[in-house]
Amino acid sequence: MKVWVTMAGRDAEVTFRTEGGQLMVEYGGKEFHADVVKLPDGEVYSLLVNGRSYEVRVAQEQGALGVTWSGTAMSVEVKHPLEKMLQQVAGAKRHRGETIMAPMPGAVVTIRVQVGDSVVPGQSVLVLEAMKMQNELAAQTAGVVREILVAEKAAVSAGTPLVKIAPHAEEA
Amino acid sequence: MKVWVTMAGRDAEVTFRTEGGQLMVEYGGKEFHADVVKLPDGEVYSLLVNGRSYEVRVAQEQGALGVTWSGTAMSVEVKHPLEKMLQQVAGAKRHRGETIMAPMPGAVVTIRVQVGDSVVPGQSVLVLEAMKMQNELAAQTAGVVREILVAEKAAVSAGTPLVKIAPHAEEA
Amino acid sequence: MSRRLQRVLVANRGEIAVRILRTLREEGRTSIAIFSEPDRTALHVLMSDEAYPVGPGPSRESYLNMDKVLEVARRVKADAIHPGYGFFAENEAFARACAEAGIVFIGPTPETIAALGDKLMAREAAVRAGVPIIPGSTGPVNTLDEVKVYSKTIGYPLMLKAAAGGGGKGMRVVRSDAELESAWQMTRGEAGAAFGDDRVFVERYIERPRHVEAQILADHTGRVAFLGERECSVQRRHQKLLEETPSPAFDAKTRKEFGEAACRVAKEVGYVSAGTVEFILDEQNRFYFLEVNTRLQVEHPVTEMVTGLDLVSEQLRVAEGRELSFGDTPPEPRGWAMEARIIAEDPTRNFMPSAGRVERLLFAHGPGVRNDAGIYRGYEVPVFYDSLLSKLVVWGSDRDQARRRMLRALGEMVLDGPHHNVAFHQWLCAHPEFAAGNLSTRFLEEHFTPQSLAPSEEAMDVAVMAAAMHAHAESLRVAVAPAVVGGDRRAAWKWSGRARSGR
Amino acid sequence: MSRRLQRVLVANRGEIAVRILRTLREEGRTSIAIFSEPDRTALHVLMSDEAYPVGPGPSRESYLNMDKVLEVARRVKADAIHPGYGFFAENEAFARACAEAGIVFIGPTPETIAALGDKLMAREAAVRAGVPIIPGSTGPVNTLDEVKVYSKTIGYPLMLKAAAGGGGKGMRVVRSDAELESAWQMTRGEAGAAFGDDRVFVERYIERPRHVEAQILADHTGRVAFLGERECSVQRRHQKLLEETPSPAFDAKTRKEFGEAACRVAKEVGYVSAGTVEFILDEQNRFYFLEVNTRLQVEHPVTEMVTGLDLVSEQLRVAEGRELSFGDTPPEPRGWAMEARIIAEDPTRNFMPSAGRVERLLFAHGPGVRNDAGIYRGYEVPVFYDSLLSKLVVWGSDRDQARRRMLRALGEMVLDGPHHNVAFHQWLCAHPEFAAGNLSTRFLEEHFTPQSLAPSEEAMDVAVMAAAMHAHAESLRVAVAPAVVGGDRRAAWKWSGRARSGR
Repeated sequence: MKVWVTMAGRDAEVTFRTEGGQLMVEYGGKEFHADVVKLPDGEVYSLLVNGRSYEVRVAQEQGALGVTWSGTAMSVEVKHPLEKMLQQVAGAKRHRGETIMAPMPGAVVTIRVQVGDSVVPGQSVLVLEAMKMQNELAAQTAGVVREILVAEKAAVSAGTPLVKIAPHAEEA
Repeated sequence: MKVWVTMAGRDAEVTFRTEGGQLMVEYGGKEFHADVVKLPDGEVYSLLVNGRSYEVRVAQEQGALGVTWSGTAMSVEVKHPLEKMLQQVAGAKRHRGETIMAPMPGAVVTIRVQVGDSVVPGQSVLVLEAMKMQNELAAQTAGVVREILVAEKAAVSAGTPLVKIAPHAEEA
Repeated sequence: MSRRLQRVLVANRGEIAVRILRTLREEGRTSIAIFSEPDRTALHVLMSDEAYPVGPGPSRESYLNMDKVLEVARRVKADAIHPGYGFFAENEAFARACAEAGIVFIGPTPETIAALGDKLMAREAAVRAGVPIIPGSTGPVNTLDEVKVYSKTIGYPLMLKAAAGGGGKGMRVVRSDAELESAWQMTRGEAGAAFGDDRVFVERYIERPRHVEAQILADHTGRVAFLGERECSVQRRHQKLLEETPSPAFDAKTRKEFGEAACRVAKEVGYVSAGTVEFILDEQNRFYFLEVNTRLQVEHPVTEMVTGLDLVSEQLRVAEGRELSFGDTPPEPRGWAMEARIIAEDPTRNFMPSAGRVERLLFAHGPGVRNDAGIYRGYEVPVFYDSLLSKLVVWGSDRDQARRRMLRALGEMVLDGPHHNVAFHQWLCAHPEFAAGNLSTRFLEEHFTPQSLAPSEEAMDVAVMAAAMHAHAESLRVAVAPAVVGGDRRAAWKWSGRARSGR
Repeated sequence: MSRRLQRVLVANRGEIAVRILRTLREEGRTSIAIFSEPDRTALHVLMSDEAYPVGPGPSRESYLNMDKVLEVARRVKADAIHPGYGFFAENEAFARACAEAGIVFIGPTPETIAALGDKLMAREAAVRAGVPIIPGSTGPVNTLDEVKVYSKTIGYPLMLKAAAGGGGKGMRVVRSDAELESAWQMTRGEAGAAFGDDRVFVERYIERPRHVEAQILADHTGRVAFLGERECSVQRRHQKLLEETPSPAFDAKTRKEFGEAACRVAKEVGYVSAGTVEFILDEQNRFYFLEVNTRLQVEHPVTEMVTGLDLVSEQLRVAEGRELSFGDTPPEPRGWAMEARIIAEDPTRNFMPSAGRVERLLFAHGPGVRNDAGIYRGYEVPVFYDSLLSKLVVWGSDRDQARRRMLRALGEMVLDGPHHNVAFHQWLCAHPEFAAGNLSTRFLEEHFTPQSLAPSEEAMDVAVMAAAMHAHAESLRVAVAPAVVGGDRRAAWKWSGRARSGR
């Protein structure tokens, strides 16, 4: 069985097969003997990969798997054969803009953009005060501010949509 | 609302009512102001009883509630009004003998009784070897050995019935 | 003055409230917690002997509601109040109100709190005590000529500071005579425009200062003990992140002078109870008085680790009018201790604070490890308060053992749910400059970028494999139980018996 | 002999394997675990760098399968094996096989293990070293007249011991001349009948012995350090339950003589690595040599708490041919430490061992607390191995602070699932005789009954209220959602929103 994995912009193919009751994994041109057991404590696995011991948490997140190992959180997309095919058919039509949401409850202090403004990735669009700190919320993608959904001084809860950004293409 | 509670052979009546949005509990001739919240971590409650703070675990066990506080495990029976009435109707017909079960997986070393033997509470009926220790399993009630369900040297898993004891009355 | 303080109310929350409750419990004193509405299930409530509500979530309406807190303290007949840090810990009015209510405030006198709360008065006390302060003008400078005179005595680099500025604003570094005039004009002009106040001070500029502080403990006999220094240079925007004792910058001679200076300041103001005298160190490890914190510090455990003292217990003794437990000779510090503040924030996203439910929590254990936590598994981190979740404290026989033990302990700690800075501390403790003890308050600025926390090759390999196996297991599950596919995928996301046969 | 031991295999499981892994991690050594089938998800596997299977559950087929363990060690290129305690820790043949395989065995030489494993040889070594042993016949006594001679020199009470007896069998206490003859005849007769061997020894009988042991550490230079004593008198059927250091029975003079005696025994046999010389104390606190344990003890952490040493690290140094970290002057012990063994057993039911899943687990934290655990939440305690789950270790500046801290920490510990002895330790630490330091190996016999753990009035009140409220909440739930009544009641057993409005 094969799955396709995307992480930090890199694609990889992972192949599984069983050999004498053991799981063999092929990945990155190397082959590993792997033993995997789910622990009785949450979405956590114990992996023994060629004997090396890893305790890894795998949690379903929006559109990807959130993997945590040794304090480092990573995001991994896994595609099954069918999904992979569908994606190839669909082509590059992926950049759909973004909606910036409040990561936690707080109060909107400053809105740094106006509708129609162009933004670049990493540009701050809004300041949210939460947990006694002022937090800059930044765009992840390039685009144009299409809608501002809150006013300054508004109290918002976690997940409240704040600013919608459309890709440049749509605007043109 | 009233419930009847039995613990360590003592019966008690506990009455609940709300007063100004607060829960009042009457018990043992005293009245308490009680605040109770279930914690987000298992079957555990935080009780504030007249301000005193208790963290208590309440788990459903066979025929009773197992309550643990500060390392002490207790067994409490709670009856609702209807159950209480039914019990009063049913009268004293309660002693139904017992089945001694293996508390953990192990091997039967010695069976100390034979069918027909009289036993008294606390009397050892069987030796089970488990976790490198020989453990005497004792009868909880007085009665007569009715059935022996295992043989010596048998390996048993937790919960395996080992010896059945009938009350004396049944035998007479 | 020497009555037993049997019932002690802790006017705080989180890890410090839990910390104080522990000592109360050990000493057979009744511990009384207070809590805001969202804190009903907070750890300090669960661990107290008694707990009483004081109002809604926002601090102003609960933990900082003086009337309410005092009303509860009186009603439940508290003998004393321990304020922890923050909230009422350095509030003169609260300390005074306690005294008026006949309740012992565990800390210095209201007069001491007031005197040291005023930075100018504190600075004057240090000068009277013969303790060095950062060289500079003692008041605003009015003319360029005056500035020039100071530039001769102070030397370059120096700093022009707007009197009304603060937090990094209204400051300008000057590195030579040539820059002085224009810098003077610009700072004055900007100060006038920004703050409506164009008064400007002159001070020596320290390029890479270290933050080192002295733990002191004083009783009513006039005895002031110095319990060693703590180095807290690793900071971000004045928030300390990792503290240690002793300071790698000190030798025995500096330590002795430093301790004596701290004690002189404390004696000058008649200090009583536990306190911290903060200093900054310049590049030559000369120390200059900064201020006095009239309370227990967040980082007090490192001092406890090397001295074996319980500082809360000492505070209680002093509050009862008793002498310090060790008389005139404080225990000689042994070994090295470090504390990492485990904070709900995301270091890869500009340290943005985080909140949410603690889904899984495993603390580090074993030799030389202490945890001071305010959280438990399942606990929902509220958004109203500061984001310090826990303190991981380690002890080692020397700095390198402590540092390696900290790395080991950080690796053991599992905290799923809110974002946190465990990986940041791992980076920090593994950094060669940190390992070498080359610290300054600019450490993060000079060495840290979000890229510092990019996953290693090994981490990425592990993540890819784990994710692939998880998905592989799911596909086996789908093969076994195709009926579930249409349902709620997430709820059904369980490891199947079939998948395990892959072992 | 001084090569770096980079890859170290830990031939053990449970808390001691975890303990050793921690030091390996701190020192940058690769930690290699082994595991039996049911231990695939045990904590030591999860926390190791590498882990390899060695066979099925029963120890004989896995952890005690010498060929298998050595085969794995060779295959994964381990430089050394740390045996922990139990299993191969005092196995001469294993130590020898390691040497033959070119793998360093972390412990004393096979010759030392063999010499000290033979009780008679160990006793002779003690005698040669001028260390007192319990007065008695050095061999079997053949006639009543001989016994009478001994009775004069030893005095009463004395004990007649069948040479082939053990574990309390074949022993008889004699308190006067009048009892002597019949006791002699009966013991011989019984010994002959029970063991087919009627040889009998004579020994002084100690009514209320204390068990005190010396921690020693020796390197290849012939240096032997004494790291203080541990008192382990609180036992049940020779299983230690709570240990402490120092011993409340010792003054400085006794301690010095004791330490010197222990070191003389160690030097007599050319001891190397960490070891424990066990003694018993009579009612006058005179000590008598018992035996030497040639390994790390379960209770070694109390010594670490007061000395600041890492004994595993010292073992590794010695195994690498290096000298002890502290040279000729071991650190002066500071304060007092106690260890409570948290065991899966039910003290109210004759300490019957228990197993099962750990449903909820909260460790004690805060000042002066160390946990050495082999379990985690969700972990299924297997039935194959011993029932030690965790060790709760505390430090205090004196015995009373340590004891009160232990009580506080026991109160914090939550362990739902298997039966355990936390409540027993609470009883013990609160007992006035324990608090007074009046210990002997008969402490439990004299003071403990299952009734000792009967719930207090407060506990019963709390239980009644909690159970009633739980039921009350359920009845409200039923009122709110009657449709659920017919379903699986237990699964639906949840706190309803309505019930919360009772607040």
